[in-house]
Amino acid sequence: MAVEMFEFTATVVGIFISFCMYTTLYGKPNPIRSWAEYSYLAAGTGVSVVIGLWYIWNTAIVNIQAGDLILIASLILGVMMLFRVYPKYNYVSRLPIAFSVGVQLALSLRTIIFTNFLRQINATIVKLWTGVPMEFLYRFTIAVSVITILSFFLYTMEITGPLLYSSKIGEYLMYLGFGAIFAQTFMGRLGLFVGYMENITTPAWKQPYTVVAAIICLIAAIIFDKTGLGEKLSAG
Amino acid sequence: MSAFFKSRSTQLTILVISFLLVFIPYFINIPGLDWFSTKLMTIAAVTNAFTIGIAVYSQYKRSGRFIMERRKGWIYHIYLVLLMIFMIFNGIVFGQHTGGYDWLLKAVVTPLSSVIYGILAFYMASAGARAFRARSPQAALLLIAGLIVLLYQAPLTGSVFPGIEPAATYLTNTFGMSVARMFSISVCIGAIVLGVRMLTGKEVAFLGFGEE
Amino acid sequence: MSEEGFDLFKWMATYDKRWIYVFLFIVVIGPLIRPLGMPISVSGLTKDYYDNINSLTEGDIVFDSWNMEFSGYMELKPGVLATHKIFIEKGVKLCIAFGHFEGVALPPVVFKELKSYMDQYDYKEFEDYIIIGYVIPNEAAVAALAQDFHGVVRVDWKGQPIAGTFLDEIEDAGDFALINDYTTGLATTFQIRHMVLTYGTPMAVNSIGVSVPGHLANLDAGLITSLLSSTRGGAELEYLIGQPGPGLKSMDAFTFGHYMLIVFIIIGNIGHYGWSRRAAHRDRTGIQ
Amino acid sequence: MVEPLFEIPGLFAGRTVGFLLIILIFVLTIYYMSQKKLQYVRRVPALDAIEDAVGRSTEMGKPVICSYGLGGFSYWTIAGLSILGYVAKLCAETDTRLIVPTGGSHDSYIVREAAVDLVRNAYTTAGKAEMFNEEDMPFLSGEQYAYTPAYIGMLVRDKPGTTIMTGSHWSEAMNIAEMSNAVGAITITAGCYTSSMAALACASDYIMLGEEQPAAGAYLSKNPSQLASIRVQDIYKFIAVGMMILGLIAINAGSEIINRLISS
Repeated sequence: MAVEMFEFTATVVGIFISFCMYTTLYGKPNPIRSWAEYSYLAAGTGVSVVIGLWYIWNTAIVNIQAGDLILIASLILGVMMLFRVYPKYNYVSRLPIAFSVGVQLALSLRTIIFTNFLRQINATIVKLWTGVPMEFLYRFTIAVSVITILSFFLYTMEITGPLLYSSKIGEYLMYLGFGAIFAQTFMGRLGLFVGYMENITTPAWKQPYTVVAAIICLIAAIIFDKTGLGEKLSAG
Repeated sequence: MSAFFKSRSTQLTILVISFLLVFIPYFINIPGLDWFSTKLMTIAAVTNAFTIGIAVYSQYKRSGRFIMERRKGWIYHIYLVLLMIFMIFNGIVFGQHTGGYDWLLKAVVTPLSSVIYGILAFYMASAGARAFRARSPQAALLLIAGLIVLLYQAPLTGSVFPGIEPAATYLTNTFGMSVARMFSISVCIGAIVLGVRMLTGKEVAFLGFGEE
Repeated sequence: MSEEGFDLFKWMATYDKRWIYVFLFIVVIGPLIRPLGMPISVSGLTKDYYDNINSLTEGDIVFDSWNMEFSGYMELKPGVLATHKIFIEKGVKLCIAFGHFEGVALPPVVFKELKSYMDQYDYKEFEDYIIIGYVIPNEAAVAALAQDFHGVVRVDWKGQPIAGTFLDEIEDAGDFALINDYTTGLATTFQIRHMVLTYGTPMAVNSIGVSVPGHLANLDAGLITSLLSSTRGGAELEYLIGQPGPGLKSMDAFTFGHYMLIVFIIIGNIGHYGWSRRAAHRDRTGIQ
Repeated sequence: MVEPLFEIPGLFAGRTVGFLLIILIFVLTIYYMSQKKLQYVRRVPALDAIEDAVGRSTEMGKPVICSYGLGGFSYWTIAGLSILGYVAKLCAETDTRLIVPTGGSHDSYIVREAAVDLVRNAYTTAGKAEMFNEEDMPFLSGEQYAYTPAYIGMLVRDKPGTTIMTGSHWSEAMNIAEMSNAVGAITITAGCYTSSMAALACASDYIMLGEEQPAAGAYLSKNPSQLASIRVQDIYKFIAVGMMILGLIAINAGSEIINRLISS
């Protein structure tokens, strides 16, 4: 029963606090929204600290205990990093930052040229005619689009002559692409919203709580707005 | 000693050496260096994880200022600091899979994480409704492509009018994909050039480097 | 034009945007409470993903990366559950890692949904799947893990040593049969760079809608082997494996949400041409 | 993958061309940075849009809000800061109030210091140092979704005539752009990833697409390393287009030479 109570209270509070947050859509400040926002900020930061410590423990301490002594350096550098918050000695943090930036830069530079440049070019260079008209249409369109869109993004020269035509075509094709991408982005955001609504309406016992929470929060948002209390009591 | 830490050339040297130690073994086979560079990566990963401490401290400091100066909403900052301390204390002392920490994770963090991003669906909808207008040739193309793909994405349309799938797939897999590919190519070069600028000491001022 | 007609156009151009919000709530919650069970079609992309996952055999070890916050899970849930059902049924072994700290909240939620399925196939923690926790917070961590798995990970998310389990077979990222990624875009790029590019391990991605265009380019470039897009893809996968779940249930809401936007776009265009364009005060600045 | 075209002993097979291309970027960047003569970058239309919008705010007597993104030090942030410097100059010259929300991520407070200096300099250069008010550059929060509502709160309270969002704005960009539009401000944004560009192209009055922003930043700052960056990017776009065209011709004529070269 204790476990059920735990689940039940967490679920109901979760539903209520969600609709407190949804009152953002009303467009006016109110205290229940501020409460939700600060709760998230506090609890979210709390979780990230605990998990961050967990990561440091398991990746550094556990491995050091197992004999990987070189990792002691990570703890020393990490502690040096913390000096950043202390203005008088914040220069101490510059060494770990330099080290960490150097490593991350190397990791990104050594691979990005393959994944983002060479592989993308290679994938564009394909036999256009494979005997399937639809395939031809796809491959031809991709080749034309990539080349013309790239020519739209040239900045160190005046766009004249054939480049002008190419960049103009590129711009139009890009907007066709944007239309498709906008739709996909909308699908993603809608999927998230629908998924969450599915989560708070399944199983069926959650439905009354969801509907009641929605109504209470909407009424609260209207009251806070009309009475002017929202502006006064919210976090600003 | 402090002069050593403060010296710009020390910082740049460390930046360049750590870069080379990880960059070179990927291209040139030097026995032993690969092992060492893997260790450097783990060290860098752990070092980075400490930045969370900086984040918490800045949050705490900011809230402290609100509370001390009694700025608007200061009471929320007291709540924030107390809840944050409670959460961290519980998570460390009683573990992550039980008690108040677990409850707050389920009741506050997970639902609000969904709501915050889910709200974007509403803004996307209102932006679409407001701005999908055929005001110029470009906007007209955006509108046409957007409508076709939106129609296809509604699952019912695809099953009632199978003809819409090839049209929508064509738009996403050719034009949409090309935009992504172009972007990928240009961002990649931008990132590498930025790397060069950092390694040659042109941009490091942003990292708080330099003599004092 | 009549006086009433003029007013209607004006309303179409200037109505309070919050009506869109109200309608979106209604068209989404309504069908979830009373599902209609409308038909859907299955895209080629999802069929490829299904074939990709289905080609695994018993005992294959998959790096199952949950690169999502809880919000991402809400969008990807149908795909996550359906894909894991295939894994469980096939007896594939999973090494589960999180790419976001909120990931720690996910296993109890996911495995609760899969419980009956796991009992049916006798699928157990430590024998069949191991959760190694939040081990990929940044690019350096991904690269180190890819090169020297046991040098980075020695314990699971509850602190139990992983030595002596099926993970003994893993030395580097090349030993995984597949990387299966559910992503909101966190460590995925890093995994592509350091696991796929460097070790040639195939990678299937279950992506949120926002990142789909980028992943289509990666799919075409052969950097990932298959792609399942958003909730819609998950629902299609549920349909393919014959196990209706949250995805198919939410497809009615999905359909109505899209139609609603289309209706509002049409209303907006009529309003624009019927009223705003003639008033044209907004466009006078010369800025689009 | 196809058979590599060539191998260089000592270098890993399949990574040679990538390695050489990176080295070439190093060489070109250093070369262009060290040139006395500034590289030419064309003026992008975004700058006219910014000028018009700031001008309109001045006429209406409304403030301008200009943010430079919430990332730490990045490709986009540097460009965003250059544009912020320009907007500050325009505002200082026309006595328009400029509000700059700062913060948004754990790294953002480092950038903030640079931004404050930049805006202060712009006011000093225009001879209006007394007009600079650091209170108008508040640090909103170190967290993205605490920054966002605070930004929105600002839009609602201060009712700007223009909102300019540069640098790297992520998913919060839509919230801000929509709200900015709701308060009647001209909204100028910069997209720094594909789906954000598409969404912002709808939500804003003017959008700087992808690299238009760094190009604008380089044009305004006349900073040799930013200009060199745009130059090298253009050269590599030519290389990419050249490889694609040659490759397409070759492969359709039956030769995989370019694919083999890329795979070397």
